[in-house]
Amino acid sequence: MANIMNSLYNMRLLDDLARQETIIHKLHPLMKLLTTVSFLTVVVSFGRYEISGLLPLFVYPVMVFSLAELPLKPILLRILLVSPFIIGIGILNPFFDQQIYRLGGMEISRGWLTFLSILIKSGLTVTAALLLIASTGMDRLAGALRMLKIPRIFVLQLLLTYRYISVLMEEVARTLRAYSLRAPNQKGVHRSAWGSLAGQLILRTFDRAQRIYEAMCLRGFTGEYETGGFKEIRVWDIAYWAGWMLFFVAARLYNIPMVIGSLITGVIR
Amino acid sequence: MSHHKLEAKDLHYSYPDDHEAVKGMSFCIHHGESVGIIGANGAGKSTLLMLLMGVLFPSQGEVCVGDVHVTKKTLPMIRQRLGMVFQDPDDQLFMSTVYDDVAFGPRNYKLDEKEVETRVLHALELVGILHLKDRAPFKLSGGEKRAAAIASVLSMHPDVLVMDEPTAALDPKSRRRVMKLLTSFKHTKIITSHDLDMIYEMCDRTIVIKNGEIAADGVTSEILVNAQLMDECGLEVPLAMQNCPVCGSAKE
Amino acid sequence: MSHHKLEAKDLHYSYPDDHEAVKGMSFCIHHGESVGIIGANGAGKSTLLMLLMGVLFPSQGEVCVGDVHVTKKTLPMIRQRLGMVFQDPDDQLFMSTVYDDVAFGPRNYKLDEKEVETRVLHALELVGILHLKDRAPFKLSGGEKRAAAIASVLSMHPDVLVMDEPTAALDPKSRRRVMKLLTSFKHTKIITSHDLDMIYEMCDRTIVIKNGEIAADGVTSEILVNAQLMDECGLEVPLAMQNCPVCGSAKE
Amino acid sequence: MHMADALISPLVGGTMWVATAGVAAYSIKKIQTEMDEKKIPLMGVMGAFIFASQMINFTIPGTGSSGHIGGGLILAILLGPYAGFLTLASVLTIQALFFADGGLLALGSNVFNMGFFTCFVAYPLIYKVLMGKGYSTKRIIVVSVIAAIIGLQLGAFGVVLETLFSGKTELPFGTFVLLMQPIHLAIGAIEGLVTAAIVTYIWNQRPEIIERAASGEAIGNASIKKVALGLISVALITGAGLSWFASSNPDGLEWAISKTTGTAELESPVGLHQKLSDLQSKIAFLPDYSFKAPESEAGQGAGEGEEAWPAVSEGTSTAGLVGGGMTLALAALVGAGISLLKRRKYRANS
Ligand SMILES: Nc1ncnc2c1ncn2[C@@H]1O[C@H](COP(=O)(O)OP(=O)(O)OP(=O)(O)O)[C@@H](O)[C@H]1O
Ligand SMILES: Nc1ncnc2c1ncn2[C@@H]1O[C@H](COP(=O)(O)OP(=O)(O)OP(=O)(O)O)[C@@H](O)[C@H]1O
Ligand SMILES: [Mg+2]
Ligand SMILES: [Mg+2]
Repeated sequence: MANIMNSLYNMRLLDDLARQETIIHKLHPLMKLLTTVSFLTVVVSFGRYEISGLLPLFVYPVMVFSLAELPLKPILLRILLVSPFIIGIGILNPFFDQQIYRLGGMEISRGWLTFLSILIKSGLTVTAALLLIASTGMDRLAGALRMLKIPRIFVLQLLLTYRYISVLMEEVARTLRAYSLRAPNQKGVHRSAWGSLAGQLILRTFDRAQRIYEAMCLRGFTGEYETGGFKEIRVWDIAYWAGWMLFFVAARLYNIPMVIGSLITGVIR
Repeated sequence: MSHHKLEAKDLHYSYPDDHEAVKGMSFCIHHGESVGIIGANGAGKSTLLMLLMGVLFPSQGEVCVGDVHVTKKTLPMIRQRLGMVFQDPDDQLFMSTVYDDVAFGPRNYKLDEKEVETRVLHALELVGILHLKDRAPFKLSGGEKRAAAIASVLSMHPDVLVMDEPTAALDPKSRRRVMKLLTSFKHTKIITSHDLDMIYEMCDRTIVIKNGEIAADGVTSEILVNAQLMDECGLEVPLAMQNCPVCGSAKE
Repeated sequence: MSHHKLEAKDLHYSYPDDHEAVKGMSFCIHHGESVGIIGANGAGKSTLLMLLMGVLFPSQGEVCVGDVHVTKKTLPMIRQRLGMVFQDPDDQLFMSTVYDDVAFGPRNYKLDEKEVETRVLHALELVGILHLKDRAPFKLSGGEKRAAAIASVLSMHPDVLVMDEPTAALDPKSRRRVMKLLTSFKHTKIITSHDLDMIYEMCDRTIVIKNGEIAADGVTSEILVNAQLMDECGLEVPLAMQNCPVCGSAKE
Repeated sequence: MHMADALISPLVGGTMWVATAGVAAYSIKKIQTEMDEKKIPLMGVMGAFIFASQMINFTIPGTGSSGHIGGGLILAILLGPYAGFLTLASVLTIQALFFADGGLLALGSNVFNMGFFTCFVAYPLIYKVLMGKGYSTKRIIVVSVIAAIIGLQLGAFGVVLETLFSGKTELPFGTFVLLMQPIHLAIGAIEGLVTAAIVTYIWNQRPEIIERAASGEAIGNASIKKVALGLISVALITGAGLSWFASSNPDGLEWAISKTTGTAELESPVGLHQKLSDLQSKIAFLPDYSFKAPESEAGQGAGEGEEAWPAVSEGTSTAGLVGGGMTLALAALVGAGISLLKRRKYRANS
């Protein structure tokens, strides 16, 4: 129950953040989408032992965070809650690869390094996705998808799903609340009530879908989802994307921390 | 303006499970009338509204708007003239912001974006929620949601406004606001409600429905005080007329 | 029977998005009282009920039932004593037949099936829907659904009955039936509603809430006629007391 | 069983994106020709339902734990496979965006694992075939459980293959399979039971819903079967071949992958470093810095397909540590600087 309401707050929070008007928010959604995808691709293209090469990429989320004036805490919390799957899989690495590697005087097994590498990558990729939605919002993102020629049916359906998640989650929360009030000692839903509980929810959902469709038709819906036209792509939008592309490629090609590090250690010597 | 006339001729409707919800209703509503439709739970009010709107098609009889029969073919044209507010605003608000929701109708009629904006802002102002235009509909309170649902219909400039229980779940002040708003709407209004006091104040004419049939159709001030009729149809004389604490006129 | 006392001590509650919905409410409800909780949309009524039921936990202050604090630990015991009927009966009925739904609570307390049956039949009889016991809840009409929801709570033999807008969307007759049913319930009742006429008839005591704070708490017949207080809180004097159409006594 | 971006390589992610996009495009075409617009809000609202109902934790009989429905199978049963697949795709998209469940690059894999196998394999080939003789409570339970288990097993196997092909973990193929499949056997059984409970309820209350969905895609049935059968046999053959390979030659899987896909060139920094050091010596930027270091010390057992060590010597590793720290500090500084400037601007404005 708490789980549902928390998920709902998280969605609403990202939704609220997307309504701000900063430099990042005003960028064309398509370019932001492209930048994000490029970033993700570069991050995951690093090999599994790579750590230092990944570090410069932190500049991207940090810049977007501060330029878009997004709050750190709620988004970082999300990242910490990162899918247990990653940790579950990654944590096994130290057991399977115990070769020793010496790092600045310390000895670490390579498994830990790969685990660390996975963690950094997951931090970067998760942040990038959250930043995209928190600075763009679902509607504008859907507009970008339409520009990419994603079929209308899919986009329309995506938007409706998104919108009705809030409504249905609240309904589910209320039903579970009623359930727990009459079954105070249970943790989940007992199997004798599985079918009827979920089944009634579905049937109500079906009827609701019908009414929504009717409401749409009553307001002249003929299958084309009008969102009031797309924004033009400005030179600045392209420059934003191109700039980051340059940086990502550079970070991929050169191990920047190594360059800086040997510069410094070299100077000291 | 006879083309705004709305006529039901011997309507019948059965749901797919053979439940006959509407059993032969006939009436004619002229332009500018405000008509209240009342009846017990399950009497067939919502079903009737859906037949009028062409959401459902009658199994017998027909609905005419002006001189046009409502059929699948004439539907798009007719719907531009009729606006319907559903009982549950959650069924009606499906865009991410109130603005987009209110703009949905006008945009579907391919108006240019300038005209859309004018209409949207005007409609929002009418219902007094201009300040909510960038909010997400699902975060609004019940009353605000209903106001938004009404605005989304007003922005289409309908000739006929059809509303299913517009004041349910509103607090008394918001109820008054909606009533004022409806009074200021000068075209035809068709309103169903269990709030008989509202019907009494707002509608000149009332149609009483009982088990899918019309039990009475006439001047509101005569019908709603007819205690026997009300009782037979699962209703009551409006609260404002019961048991006055000042003059102590007897209940019923 | 002091153990049926329900006490709220300086309750505060903020939703996770930092919206403070309840700001320091204190009151004590004794056994057998019937209390109406009224206020504008968004005043914090439903939030307060949820705090009382232990669905939410206050960020400051505490709720005591009898002499027991409501905490996660004492919750199962306390919930056996409190019964809550939700605003939307759809949210409350989740079994395949009305009988199973009403039996759900007692069965969870591991009563033997004989005792369960006695309780269920009695509860159904109380609300007058014994004949519906084998129907599927989702096929009932709105009023029948609400009656079933009330029966599902009555069968748990609560000492305190908490109801969120029990009469919304009911037709006038069904509303009367629910009111009669509630009047016959002799234990503590806590009812929120926008139907001030019902509160006026059913509750001896009324708590008025405004923006998360208690604006007034006292005898119903004094509070509800206080036109200025009602107006300040987004409410109105009950309809039955406004502007009598028979004697024409002036409004307010 | 959401795949995460961090565990996937661009090549695997991209391939799965293409596969998913293909299936989606096919489904959209089917929907457009076969059904009315009325299904769009139904799909949207059902997607929302699946999303919301995943918050309902069902207690698992006999254990203290709980699980929730995955949704692919139930969507296929209620909406038909095409609409079901698209609906699940949008649910997963929203989860990826708002909850970082899975990720954008892994989205293709996730939709494929959870949607394709349930909607286009388990539903038409198992559920519909076994259900052919008509519905009864018992049959619904048995068939749903079988279909859910098979759908989930295939999906889990997909996860295993995609993860291994991506080469981000050290898990040997056999261990991974042993880890994933049995867990998903249990999860599949639960999903099947919950699905059965829901379908039975709907079948009793509103049989026309299920009939409508089932009759809706009768036309496309034969072609789905062919496509799905083809895909399954290809998957099985590759799977069998690869697992044989894996058991006979532990390092061979990676070798096989890099061989077949040519990722070695792309993935391995060796080639890159080579080119870079050439480039670097040309522009004489930091001549002291040795990109070649790894190669000379790569003798520590770094085999054919494995990536070489970017920094192994004491000197370079120290440089890496220092440089890494510096980079992070720099990034933080940039962020703090921008925030500071912004705040000052606000103060100036107000
Ligand atoms: N989808 C449906 N399938 C079968 N029967 C239905 C359906 N919808 C409504 N009915 C039945 O048709 C009758 C009329 O329903 P309708 O919704 O028109 O009532 P109403 O007058 O609007 O009631 P309320 O005041 O509760 O809104 C009822 O008996 C109801 O049970
Ligand atoms: N889940 C929530 N998250 C954030 N704020 C909420 C939530 N639920 C309610 N609120 C806010 O808390 C306040 C009190 O809400 P509550 O539901 O208690 O009002 P109410 O008095 O029951 O109103 P109504 O008469 O409309 O039922 C409102 O301002 C509302 O916007
Ligand atoms: Mg109705
Ligand atoms: Mg409330």
